[in-house]
Amino acid sequence: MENLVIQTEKLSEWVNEIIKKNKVFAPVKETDFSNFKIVNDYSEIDLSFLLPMVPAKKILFKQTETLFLFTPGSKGEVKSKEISDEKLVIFSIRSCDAKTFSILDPVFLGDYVDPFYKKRRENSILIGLSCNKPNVNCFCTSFGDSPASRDYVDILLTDLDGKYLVEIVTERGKKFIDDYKKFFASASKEDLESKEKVEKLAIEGITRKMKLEGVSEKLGKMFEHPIWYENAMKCIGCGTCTFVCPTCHCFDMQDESTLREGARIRVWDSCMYPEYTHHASGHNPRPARMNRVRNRIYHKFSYYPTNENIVGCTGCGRCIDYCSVNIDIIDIINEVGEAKL
Amino acid sequence: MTKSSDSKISIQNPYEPWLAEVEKITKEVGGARAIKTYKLVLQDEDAKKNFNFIPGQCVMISIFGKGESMFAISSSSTQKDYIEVSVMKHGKTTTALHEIEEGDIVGLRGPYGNNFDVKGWEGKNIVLIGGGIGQAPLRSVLNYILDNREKYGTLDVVYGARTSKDICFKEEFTELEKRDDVSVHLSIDVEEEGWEKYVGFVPNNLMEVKPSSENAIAITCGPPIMIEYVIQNLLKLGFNEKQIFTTLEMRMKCGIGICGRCNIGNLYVCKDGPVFSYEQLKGLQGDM
Amino acid sequence: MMIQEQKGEFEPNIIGFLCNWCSYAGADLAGTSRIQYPPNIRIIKVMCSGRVNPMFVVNALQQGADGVLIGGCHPGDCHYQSGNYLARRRMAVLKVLLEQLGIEPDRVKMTWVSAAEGKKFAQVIEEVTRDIKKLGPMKKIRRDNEW
Amino acid sequence: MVDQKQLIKTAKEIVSREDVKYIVGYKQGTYGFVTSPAFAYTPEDVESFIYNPLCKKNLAVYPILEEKLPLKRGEEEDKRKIGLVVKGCDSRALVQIIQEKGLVREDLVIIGIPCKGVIDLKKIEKRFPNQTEVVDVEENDNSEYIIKIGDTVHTIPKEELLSEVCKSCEFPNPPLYDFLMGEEVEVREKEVYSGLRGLDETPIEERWAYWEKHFQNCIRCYACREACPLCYCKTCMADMLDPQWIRRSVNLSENTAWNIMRAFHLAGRCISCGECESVCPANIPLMELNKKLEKDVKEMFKYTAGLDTEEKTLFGTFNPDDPNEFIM
Repeated sequence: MENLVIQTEKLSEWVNEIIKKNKVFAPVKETDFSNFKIVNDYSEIDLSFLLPMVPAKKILFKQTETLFLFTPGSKGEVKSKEISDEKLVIFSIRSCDAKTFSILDPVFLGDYVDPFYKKRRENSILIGLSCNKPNVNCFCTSFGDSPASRDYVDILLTDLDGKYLVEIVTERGKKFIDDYKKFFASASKEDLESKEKVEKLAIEGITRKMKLEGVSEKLGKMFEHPIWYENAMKCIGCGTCTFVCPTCHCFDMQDESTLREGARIRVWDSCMYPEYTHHASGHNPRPARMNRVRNRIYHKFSYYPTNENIVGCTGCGRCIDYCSVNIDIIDIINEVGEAKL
Repeated sequence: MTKSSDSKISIQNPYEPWLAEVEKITKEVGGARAIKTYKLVLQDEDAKKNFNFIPGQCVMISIFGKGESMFAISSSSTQKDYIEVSVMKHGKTTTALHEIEEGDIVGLRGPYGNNFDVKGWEGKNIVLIGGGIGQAPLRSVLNYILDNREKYGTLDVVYGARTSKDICFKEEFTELEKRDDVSVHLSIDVEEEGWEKYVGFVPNNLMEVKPSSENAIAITCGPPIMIEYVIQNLLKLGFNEKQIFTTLEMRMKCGIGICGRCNIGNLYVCKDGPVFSYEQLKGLQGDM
Repeated sequence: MMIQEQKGEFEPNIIGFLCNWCSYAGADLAGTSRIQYPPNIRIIKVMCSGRVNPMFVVNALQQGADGVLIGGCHPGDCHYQSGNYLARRRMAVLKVLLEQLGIEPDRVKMTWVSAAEGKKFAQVIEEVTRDIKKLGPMKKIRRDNEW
Repeated sequence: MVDQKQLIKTAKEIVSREDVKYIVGYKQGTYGFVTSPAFAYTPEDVESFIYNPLCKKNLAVYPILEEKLPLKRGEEEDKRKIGLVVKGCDSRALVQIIQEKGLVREDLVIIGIPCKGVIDLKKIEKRFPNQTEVVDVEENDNSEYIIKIGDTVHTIPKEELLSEVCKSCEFPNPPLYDFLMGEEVEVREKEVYSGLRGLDETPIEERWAYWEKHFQNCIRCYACREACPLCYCKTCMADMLDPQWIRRSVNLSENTAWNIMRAFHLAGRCISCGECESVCPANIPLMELNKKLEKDVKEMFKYTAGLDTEEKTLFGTFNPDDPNEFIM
């Protein structure tokens, strides 16, 4: 659409201007990592970390969400939960995290529409930031994406050392940026070329590759393959991989109440816990770690492609980064690809 | 409460239940694994008018403050004013359900899932094979067929429970046995004084009954191990894969295919199930 | 349910877990002897002070208590031989943990009151109420119950 | 330095035994500095075993993770032993579990490693970011780590990369083992755990501010619980529904309650392996809670966890002369 530039020193002014009208989520430095938080001033933002610990899915699909309110007991009443209409801006979202939403859309906006996700999706502007320096376990290129991809965001920023290239990708992005015209100048041809250079360098920085050809079909024939036992033996079932995964969307629903009032809430859950599928009768369809590890991989690389025609993984590499026993999804999928049947 | 009523999906918040009054509670079985049947009437008139289901479908019932669980509807869809569910006391929500009284309010949302193709089966002979609380979804089919008796062929009901005290819907079975257009074959697992009918497991009783597979549909529901053996025996009796149906259960939370836990392979039991033909089941790769 | 914080002086909510055999009987005696003590304590009877799971204390603090008192039999007098000794160990450790977290350990109090010590019971309650009043309301880990 | 050849030889002998199911050791990870637990069922599998200062993972979790699934008809329970490679702290974890009757000594074959301390993965990854190629690390006699990356050899003082818990470790030698790899290491006077230094001077309000910040980041993934060899309850109190001890919603109040519960349940049981802290995705300094309890329990009750399989547990016993000052 339109390409603009903003000087780096102007960036803070622009963002502070955005903060005045919108609820802005941006990476904020915690002890040794960053996390998406609501920011009230540009100075709170820290762009030095590549990926925040918890992916941006937590903004549209909150870890704890109130579904509705009720009066507890046997004479119960129900009260709807109002969904806030505020405008959201997710600032400095990486392309892998932005892709999350195109993977989660069929889930939350499918046969049954999740009103919470829908409202926030409609109300949010994604301002992306190209990765100049990918991490060890980044592998978005394996899905044909790029660390400077314009595909999933409304506006894409690219750090060109001294200034940022601002690419406007969608109509919504254009409408959004129109309010802030004064901060930008038009981008020159050189700017676009430097972006290409940045992108090329970043792509070269991605050293790990997941080979995906035919994996989905092959998984269909590998349900009982020993590879699942081998990997599950290591697994300690901590569930961190699912919490930091941008596409994991499983949740638990629970009633919380005092004596007088209460609410049904939903919280993120993890398929790596045995309680997740445990029936009240005592039967558990996924009793062993093997079943659970297999289900996680199958959900992303077999069930998602079958149901929604998209691989349920964005290549952010968080599950590899945070796994304490080195269960490496790239290795597993590559092994699947190489396995002889 | 406002709920738009044109279709099941367009309701504003799919997690928010309607209120339903418990009009009648029938004690089916006592003891530690007690079973009660609840007659529920939706309070919202619009919701009540638009609540349409087909046997085999399920509803989510909540006790506010305790939790929510999925139950098969055990009444027939020919009955429009209320729905019935039969619940065995087992976990947190069902225990809470067993403590409520007539006139109390519960939350209800649904109907969810697919259904038995009762329309498509018209003209066929029907064999229902149930065990324990597994009779609940079958009761819905049974009553539907009884209400449209002339449209179907022969009707065999095979049912078994652990002891004679554990038999669900006992009075209804007694009534049923009096009819000449239904053959009822009851069984209990272990011998008991005063029991003159079959003693043994349901799959064995089925082999005694030997229903003909010709132009027939067999529907089974019960404990997983029973389903497994019933299907084996049905195949022995000449039923093919397309003639055998069962309904499955899984731990569920949302009921609408989002929360992710009830999948068998790529299918969600809540949305794509709970009714599966043996043909589908055989092709399914997943943890059950 | 809970005493509301009134405009004037802060009135703490204190939860007391009292053992059936000694402290509760002591409280009873204080009542029947018409000894006055502050109304801030809400008593929950437990069979033994050893029954008090540290999570009882944490849950009480979460749900609006400003202080928690655990009452048991005097050492050696426990109806179950050693429940109070075990409780003492646990509470000592819990207090250390709370202190490390920056939650005033003085919010958790423990006392031995026998069935004959109605007067002591009243004194203890007075003392506890005074101490907790000084600490002010416990807001650190309170549930907000806003859904 | 542990002799890798000796380790492999011993492990091969063990895994060849009829009565051993498998042996758990370490192998090279798939990238950078990570190592991975390795399960060897045959002597050939043992070939991949390594041991270097990057082998931090506490393998004592694995025997308790062993699943006892319902047996199929005609199937017999596999009662063979499990072999384990353990460091000082890992071995203490086993002692503690055996003491609590969570494991049976006879079910284990233990290869003990006298440990000179292990590297904190977060520290080394910060020092050498974006390391994809697998790296070999050794320790020399000068308390330095020799790190070979490509053709470059880095020599780094041990102090800079050593895990915080190792700096104050009092028991580097495994108290329980069947085979010991090499000589026991000498135990010198240890410094106080760094997280506790200056604690007494920190005002209580500041302490809470510190923990508040950390607990707000907790995502309640319970990785701390699952990684801990001593968190092996069949049903964790956090997972119970009736009564529900802590709500599942993620907020400061419930997160704090969870962390109090976790820390309390490890009082007198924690053996300071630091697993909880190193797996925490939110970097919550959990060892500052565990270490404080360890220290105070030792002072108050003269009790140290994980040294003697016959000893009674901290909360299962008492002494009439226990501290009494706080009783009103």
